[in-house]
Amino acid sequence: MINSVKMYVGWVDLEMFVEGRGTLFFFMIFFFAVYYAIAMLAKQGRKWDLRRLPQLDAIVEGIGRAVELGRPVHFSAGVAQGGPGDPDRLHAYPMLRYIARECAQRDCRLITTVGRSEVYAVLDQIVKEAAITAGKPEWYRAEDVRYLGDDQFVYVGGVMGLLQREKVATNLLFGYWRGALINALEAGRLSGCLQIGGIGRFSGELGIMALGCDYWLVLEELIAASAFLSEDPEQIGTIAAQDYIKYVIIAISIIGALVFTAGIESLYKILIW
Amino acid sequence: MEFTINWMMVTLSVLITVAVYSFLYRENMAFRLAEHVIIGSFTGHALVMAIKNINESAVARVSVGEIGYFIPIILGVLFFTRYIREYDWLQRYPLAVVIGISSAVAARSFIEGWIWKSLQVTISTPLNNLDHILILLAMLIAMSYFTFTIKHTGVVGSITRIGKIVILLVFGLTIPFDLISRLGSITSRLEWMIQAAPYVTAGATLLVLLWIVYDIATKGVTEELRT
Amino acid sequence: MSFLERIPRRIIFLTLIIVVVVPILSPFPLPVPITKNTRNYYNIIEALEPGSVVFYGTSVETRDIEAYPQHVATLKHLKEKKAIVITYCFGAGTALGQEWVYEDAGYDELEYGTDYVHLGFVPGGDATLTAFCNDMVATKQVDHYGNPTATMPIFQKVKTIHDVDLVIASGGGTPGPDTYARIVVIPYDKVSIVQVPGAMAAMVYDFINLKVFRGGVIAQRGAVEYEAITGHAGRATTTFAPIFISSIVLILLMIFGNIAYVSNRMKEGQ
Amino acid sequence: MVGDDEMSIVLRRHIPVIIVTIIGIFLFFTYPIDNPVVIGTAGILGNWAMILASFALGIGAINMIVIHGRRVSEMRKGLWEPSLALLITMAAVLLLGLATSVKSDEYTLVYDTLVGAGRLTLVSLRGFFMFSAFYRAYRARALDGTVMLIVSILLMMYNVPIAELFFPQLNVFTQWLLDVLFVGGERGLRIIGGIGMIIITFRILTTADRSWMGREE
Repeated sequence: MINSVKMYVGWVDLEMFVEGRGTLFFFMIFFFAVYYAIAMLAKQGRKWDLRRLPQLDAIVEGIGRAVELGRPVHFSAGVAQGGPGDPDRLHAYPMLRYIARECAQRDCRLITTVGRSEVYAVLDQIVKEAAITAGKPEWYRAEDVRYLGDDQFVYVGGVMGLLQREKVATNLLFGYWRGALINALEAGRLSGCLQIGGIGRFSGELGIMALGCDYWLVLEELIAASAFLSEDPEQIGTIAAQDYIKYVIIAISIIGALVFTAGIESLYKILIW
Repeated sequence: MEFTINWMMVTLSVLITVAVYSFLYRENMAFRLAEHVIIGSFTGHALVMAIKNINESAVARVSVGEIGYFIPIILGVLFFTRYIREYDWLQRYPLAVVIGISSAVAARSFIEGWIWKSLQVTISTPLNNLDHILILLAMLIAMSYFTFTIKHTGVVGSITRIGKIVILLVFGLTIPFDLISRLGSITSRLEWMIQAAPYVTAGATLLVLLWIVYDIATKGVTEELRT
Repeated sequence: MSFLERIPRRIIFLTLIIVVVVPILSPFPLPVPITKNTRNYYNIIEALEPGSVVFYGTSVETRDIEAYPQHVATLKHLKEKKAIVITYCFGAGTALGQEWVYEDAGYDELEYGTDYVHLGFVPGGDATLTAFCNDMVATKQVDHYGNPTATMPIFQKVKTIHDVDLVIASGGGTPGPDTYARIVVIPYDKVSIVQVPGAMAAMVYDFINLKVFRGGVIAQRGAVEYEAITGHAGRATTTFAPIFISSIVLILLMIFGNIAYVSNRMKEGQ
Repeated sequence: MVGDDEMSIVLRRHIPVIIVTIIGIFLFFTYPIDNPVVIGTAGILGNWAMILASFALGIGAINMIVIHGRRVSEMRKGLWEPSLALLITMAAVLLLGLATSVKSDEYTLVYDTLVGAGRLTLVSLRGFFMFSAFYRAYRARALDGTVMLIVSILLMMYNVPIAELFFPQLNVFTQWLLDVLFVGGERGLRIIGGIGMIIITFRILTTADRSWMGREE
């Protein structure tokens, strides 16, 4: 272990790190460097041919179904636990902007609900702006962006009632979902909705989503989907960054495991320094 | 059976419980009332806690002298500018602060808790027996499913195909654990209802059953009931 | 045959209500085989000599059907083994819950301060637990009931974590079992066992594989098994019957539902 | 006045985005730094977020009052009664909470009756819906669905003592699945989850994703 001798590497005083998070600091810098390099490349127009996600076409198809049936689409941005900036909530904003614009153009009623007040403030702006850019400011109805209570199950109770009362045709469950997900999914199934959902965080609800939804986007698929829907070349470029970081981690895992099996523990020591 | 306040409150909570359970048949006025009462009273509770929180952690600190806490109070008030037409962009400042805080605080715990810890465990398990090798393989194959820059065709396609199966296997192995505790919550809920107010429960359930029979009799077995 | 594939949801809900209500109205115990983790958990406590010290991280908030019966059965077993118990809680709610557990496990017959001590809520999470391991009395001067810990007979003998023979971790989230593992079990290499609700089972399997915890009572199933071995049929056993029957009914429904589904697809195929 | 126009664009769009970047980058990269000032600031910012959340709750409540108030005033059929109940109970709990302390017996009794019971019932509905989802959604469609179905049945027989009574070897296989494939697959998903969460956070910290702001101008 690097002992307490004052050791400087360039400008970094190695003493200033919390126990066990030294190498993590450099990994964070590396992670950001890879991301930023690819983002800049993408900004200058570099293109990657990325695998197309079928679930995105399902969303457009779902809105089409709602227009045919003349029934509303429901978009949820999740329950109360995560904050407005929680990484598992951030994918909801570009997706809602795309979906709201799509619904506005096709004159399809969109009901947006959320279980957290700050997020409600963001969603209201997004839906209003989508109506303006779609050229139909009067499509935006303040009553269709609803805040249903800062608790997971109080919120899902509202969603369950709403799905059946408003006869929702397509149920889009995104944002930060936890244990109450199964309630929303089965209430949607009871009222015959087409259900598309996404969870960005690793949690026990991934299986529930795979079980209850017709189309589901999990983990990095959802992060990539929200990049695709943002229609911003820089963000679409960052999907490639996701892959390159993955390749690096796969490399570290394989080399690390082999090296450790061979009895050399230095790589492990560096990692836990 | 003395009609104390307590008894009335227990009866009301049993009635709300039966109303919520009536959703299992279909959405109806009883469920709608219960749903709106729950949402309304919870928001009232949340407002009480919010006011208490603002007093204790902001106003109290400022009065004691920590001037720094004046900033969140001003930012908090800026939230309400959204109702003034030409100044509604001011609400972006409190949102920016909150989004900056909650995104970074969560992200930094993910990079350590999920990526770094997993990497540390992966490279500290020696590949000396088949199980450890399979654990590493399962991990890498599951990760391969989430690649976008490679086309999932040919050899890569078969690997990602197995990757999806491993992922669904993990899903299949997480859900049943939850099922047992969920079934447990039904048991404890029905147990509470039966023990707290047996007559009210019996009466309310009978009422719901009669209403279901009446509903089916008048509307016939609709398509919705067949799903 | 096609009916089996498309049983309407309302019928499924109705069967579940019946399957749950009937055992509640007339409860009956069940023969439960014992799994490996519960067996190891039992053996480690059974191997304790009288007077050995147990550091017990508790996590009971209500009389639920998972954590509460696990804690009551464990304490009854420790009482039989005449072990000295020190309970430590991460939450104020769990400190209150632990009072009922002591009552229901019959600990009011024992002598408080010599046979067991309830330290109650210790705020500060990781940092305080680390300090506590080095010097118990200095970190927690006053126990849950307000008595000073320095003068207690237990703490004349037990000063630091080294004087503890067994660590029992429990909890439904963070701080929880992984906190005890990271701060108490791994650094001081203590003999340790764990008890968790079902939702936390996946997280604990990793630790059991790494032999950090040598035994585990997991979910209500584990509680029912442990109550069976120790012979104290508690709340877990009486409320497990509805789950046991509904699980069997569900497995049958899933199997036959899919058989009907596959056979219908084949019929349509021809 | 051109200056005035530029100034408003900077105020409206650039400064909020820069605030997110500054706070985000600071909190993210100082996580491993063991410096009391840094940790102290992180704590203070955490308190700020909590205070702002309390303020924002007012907006949520106003939204609710406006929507349900309009339903009552327009006497919408089948909707105005529940909306009226919502407004009355919200006011009742709010006034009672302000009048007596949150820990008083009356308040907890009212809260448990109006919210506690109903909320716990919604929690228990998860059991019903999972039960029916297991039956209806678990279909042996293609290989993936079959794998998930078989594995779940195996685990259910492992959890509830069915396998033990009839065919104990099944549990050995299930235990192996849990110890090997599950641990490996879960670790892979955990890493993937981590990568996704950090990439999407970087997208907002490097001002690439500004959709949270709504209007672009």
